[in-house]
Amino acid sequence: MKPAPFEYVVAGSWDEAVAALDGDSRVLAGGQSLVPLMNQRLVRPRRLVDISGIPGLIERRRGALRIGATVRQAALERSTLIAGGWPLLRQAVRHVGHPATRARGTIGGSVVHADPRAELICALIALDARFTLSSGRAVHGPLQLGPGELLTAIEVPRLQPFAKSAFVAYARTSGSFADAAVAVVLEPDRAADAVLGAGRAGEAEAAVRAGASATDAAALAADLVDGDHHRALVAELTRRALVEAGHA
Amino acid sequence: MSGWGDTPPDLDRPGFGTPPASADAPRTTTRISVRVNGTQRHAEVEPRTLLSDFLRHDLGLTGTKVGCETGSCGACTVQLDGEPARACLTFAIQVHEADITTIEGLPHGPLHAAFHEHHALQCGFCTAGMLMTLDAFLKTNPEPTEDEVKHALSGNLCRCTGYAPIVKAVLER
Amino acid sequence: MGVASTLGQPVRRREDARLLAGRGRFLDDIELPDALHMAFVRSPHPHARFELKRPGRLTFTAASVAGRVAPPQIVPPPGLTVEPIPHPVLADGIVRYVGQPLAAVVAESRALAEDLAERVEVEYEPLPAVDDPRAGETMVRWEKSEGDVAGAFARAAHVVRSERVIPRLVAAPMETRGALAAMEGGRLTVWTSSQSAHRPRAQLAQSLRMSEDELRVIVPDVGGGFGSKGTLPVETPLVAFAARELGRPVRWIEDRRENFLAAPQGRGISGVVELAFDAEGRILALRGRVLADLGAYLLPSTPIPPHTTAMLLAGCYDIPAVEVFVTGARTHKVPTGPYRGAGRPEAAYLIETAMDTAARQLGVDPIELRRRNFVRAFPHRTALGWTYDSGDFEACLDRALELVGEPEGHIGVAMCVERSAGLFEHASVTRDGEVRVGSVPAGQGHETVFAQIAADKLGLDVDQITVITGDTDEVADGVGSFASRSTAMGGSAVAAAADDLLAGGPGVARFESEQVFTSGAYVAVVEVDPATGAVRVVKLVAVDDAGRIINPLLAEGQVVGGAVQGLGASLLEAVDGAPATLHDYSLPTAGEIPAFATAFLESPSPHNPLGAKGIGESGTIGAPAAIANAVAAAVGMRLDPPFTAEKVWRALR
Amino acid sequence: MTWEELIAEPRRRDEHGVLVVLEEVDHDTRTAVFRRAGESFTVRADKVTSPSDFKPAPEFALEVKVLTGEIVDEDAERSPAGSGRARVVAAGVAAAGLALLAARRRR
Repeated sequence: MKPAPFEYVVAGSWDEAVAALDGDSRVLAGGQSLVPLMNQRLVRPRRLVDISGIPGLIERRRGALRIGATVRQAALERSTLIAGGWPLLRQAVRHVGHPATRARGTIGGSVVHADPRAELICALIALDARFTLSSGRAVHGPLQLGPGELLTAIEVPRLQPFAKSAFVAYARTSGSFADAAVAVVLEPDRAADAVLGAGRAGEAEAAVRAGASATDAAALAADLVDGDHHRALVAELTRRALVEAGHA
Repeated sequence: MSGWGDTPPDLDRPGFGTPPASADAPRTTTRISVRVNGTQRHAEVEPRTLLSDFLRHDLGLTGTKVGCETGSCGACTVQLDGEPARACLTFAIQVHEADITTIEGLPHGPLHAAFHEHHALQCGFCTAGMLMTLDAFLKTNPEPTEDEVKHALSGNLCRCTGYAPIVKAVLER
Repeated sequence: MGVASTLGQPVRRREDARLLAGRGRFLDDIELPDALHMAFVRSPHPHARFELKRPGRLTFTAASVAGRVAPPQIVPPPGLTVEPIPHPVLADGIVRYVGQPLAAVVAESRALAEDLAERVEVEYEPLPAVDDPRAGETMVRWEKSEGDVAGAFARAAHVVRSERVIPRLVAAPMETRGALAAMEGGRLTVWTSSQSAHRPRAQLAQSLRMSEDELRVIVPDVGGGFGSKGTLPVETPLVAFAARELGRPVRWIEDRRENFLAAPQGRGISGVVELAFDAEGRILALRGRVLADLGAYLLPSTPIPPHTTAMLLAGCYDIPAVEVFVTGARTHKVPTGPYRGAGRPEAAYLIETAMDTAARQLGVDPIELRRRNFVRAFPHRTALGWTYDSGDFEACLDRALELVGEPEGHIGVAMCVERSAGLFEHASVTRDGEVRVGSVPAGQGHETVFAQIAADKLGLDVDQITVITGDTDEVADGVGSFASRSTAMGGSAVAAAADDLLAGGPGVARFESEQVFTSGAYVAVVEVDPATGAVRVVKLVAVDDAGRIINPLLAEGQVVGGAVQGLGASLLEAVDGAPATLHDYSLPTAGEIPAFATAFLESPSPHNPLGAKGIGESGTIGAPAAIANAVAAAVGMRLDPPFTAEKVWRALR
Repeated sequence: MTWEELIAEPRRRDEHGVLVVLEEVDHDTRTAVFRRAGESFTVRADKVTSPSDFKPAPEFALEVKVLTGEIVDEDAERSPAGSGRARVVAAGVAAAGLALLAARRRR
């Protein structure tokens, strides 16, 4: 199918983008989730505001990471900065679609599209990421955009020395949406365990800090999801992620 | 709600019976200029014209194939400013001033020869997308392992070959 | 003369150069200036009464084409009882599956045609829908009985019963279907993405009440068919009709959504096999029941796969007495039709899983049980009535076991028997190497194989041969490419035409032959992750006996490609509801493929001069049954495909 | 060109019309990564290179340019799969030739 007609506006800056948005418009970033929906006419905005030309950078300053919303997923994947300092993001982004969709798809698009199967959100949550919005607001945790608000950047704090992380996913076929995934970050005095679509597993994190085995902690993470097979997947993936991150 | 904040629609819903919006946007065209396979091309496009349709029907470059229009099959993969991209998930209007390479502009090389040698194509419908994906992949990863090749190829569906000859062609090119 | 024969050699394909350069010419690559685009209004309901409120301009409806475009005739295999329920061109007041076309519109572009289609107002009154074929009315019936089945079961030392289900699948060729039609010099030319040119011409002539002379059908490059392009799309006669009515070319390119919803689907059967064994583990008799979910209407090819399933239920085993019933039921789903294997994978799955179940019940090694029951003398007329022309089943099995070595993981073995060829094919050959054949390629490599055969006969180099297919104005007659028939039938027709030329004739041949029977042994090695239930096929061994192999490189390509389609059917695929995108229906990717080991044994067929048999479907026949047996061995219980992680995990609980 | 000038222009098309995108800036080590025609180029603040010097034009019809900076082939360093590949370090005229060869090899 072909999309319904729409009006197209290029935004050169975040201010322009905010100004161009009205009640019946959509933001076009990488388009890898939006355009399939438009091609099926499941989404039919009257106006499309293209922000993909607004520069987005991967930056490190005083140890902290800042990723512009329009940074392509492929840029995350190949970034030496990220591979060195936040390898979890690199592991996670390799599960997002395929090389050609990662070359266009943006990290901001993934976060704001908010598909419960979005691997990047899972990894960002484990990394305690903070979302910077066009309104100047910064959000920690689940992102809810207000009217006329846009996600402009994501800030990820520096990891402690000797931090280890792992991202483990199960999908039916290579590159398809994951049925389950788990992101784990272990630092000397912090443990983070995020479950795809379900957020942080606080009890599992506490158990890890208290010295529980990977298997026991994993069982607690599984409590975040419904369905016995889904629970089994989350438990097993959490256990593997913990082991991969060095927790026995 | 405007912007990116909307809840994604139910992906399981069949794509029909969608009631048209009360009033669709007016249909306008815009002039774009784009370099395709080294040649500067100019055209009038509607915003909704997909890059895949633009290449195939406006420019007559039919080597790029369309298999799904949801970005799932990879048949329409081209290189946009040197990076692999799904032509069915890009609007032609977005590539104004860009540099595009399609299968017609990909010089014949060892990869083509290996595809021929190893019988890595049958109907040939997915082949352009395969080659465009692999060319981009091999630029930065010229000596991949078998698993890396499979991972790089997993976004390009083929129903004929069973992939094994394609993987072999890449490894033994 | 003096040019060495290339028969049996891995000649590289002559098709590749243009396809690798992006110079293939597929249906939608053909530009006709001034062409209108057709789009269809399709039912969102499985069953509903409907009323078209405001059809609008340039809209075709059942009423507007009544008496002018006829539905395709159903020509069932002999002996089948078939209810006259053809697929209407456009639904008239009632729709019976999701995706059924009920109106068509034309416009200057596809996007505009879709805009118009959306504006056609339809009022639906949903009706109860039959989803389960057990509740559907019977559209097709067939039965066969031979030998003393009741007596055999009465005196059997062991009776084994196996009840299995294969879900519906989609063929999903990378290129969807479609048609382009234009009036040219008073005649109607129709380009179609098809496995045949002459059959669509005959069907279009019947549908449009034209003589075949007034029609030209051209098949350009075809991006995969797998059986699904062996049936003329119900939309095609309407495209042709519109072009004739409007005096402008009309194009309909099926999109992926339409291909999922409205192209004929495959499989969709359940079956019961009962085997009576004597004390030594020899099969005395087989009872079979096959229930096929045929969907809402009968396409010309719809009754064929269940019949083939039933006829091949004895597999490669010598079974003296059989009793088989086939029921084809009507449901509110898109019609089924042949999909790669077309009844053969279903038969292999039913008999080969029953054999493993029997081995378990009898306490015999499954490989040993197979050896005790192999057909060993050829020709062999089965109790069901088909005659296996040649083969060596045990040699295939031995070779497969040799190739699998000492596997890590659980193994499953399956034998397969595949009917191929039959009917006739037409060819002509000229002195300067111009070959015309009725077989129409969809990626198999006809241009190369037919050139090899003609070059061998004429003493020419393969490169001196030109192969022309897929054009009813260029090729006098023909059947097409399905049932793995191109080499055995098309190739033999080429050989016969060349012989005719060499004997001083005009170089024309119509080659007829009985069916031939390919066979093979498949072994799958699988790993099951007990924590998640995920199944991985580690290795697939395929040993096929397809008679004489003309080009082993292309033959292996068919086997491996078919086996990966079979792998998808085993692990991933099932039509559940109405999938509309490749996100809703998983096809295998490069990431899921196993290691392959393939080999060929050659028991030449006595039915054609090449000794050739079909190889196009064996991978889809053997691999799923072998994978099913390997998964059963790993899980310790019998499951039906697809073997998803969740299903396997539950079985392990 | 100064470091500040270098990172001030994140998206530009060079004289061949090829898009050059600044992807990454490490303010801590004063290192920037650019992407051009499917390849990445790293520039360090102590030896700033103009993005127009990154690479031959796609057709390889380039005149050899004197590089004032250092181009490090990042993939060779970070990818385990790339371990078999030479680390291409180009400096000066001779090295530009090497980079050209490396680019050809990758085609």
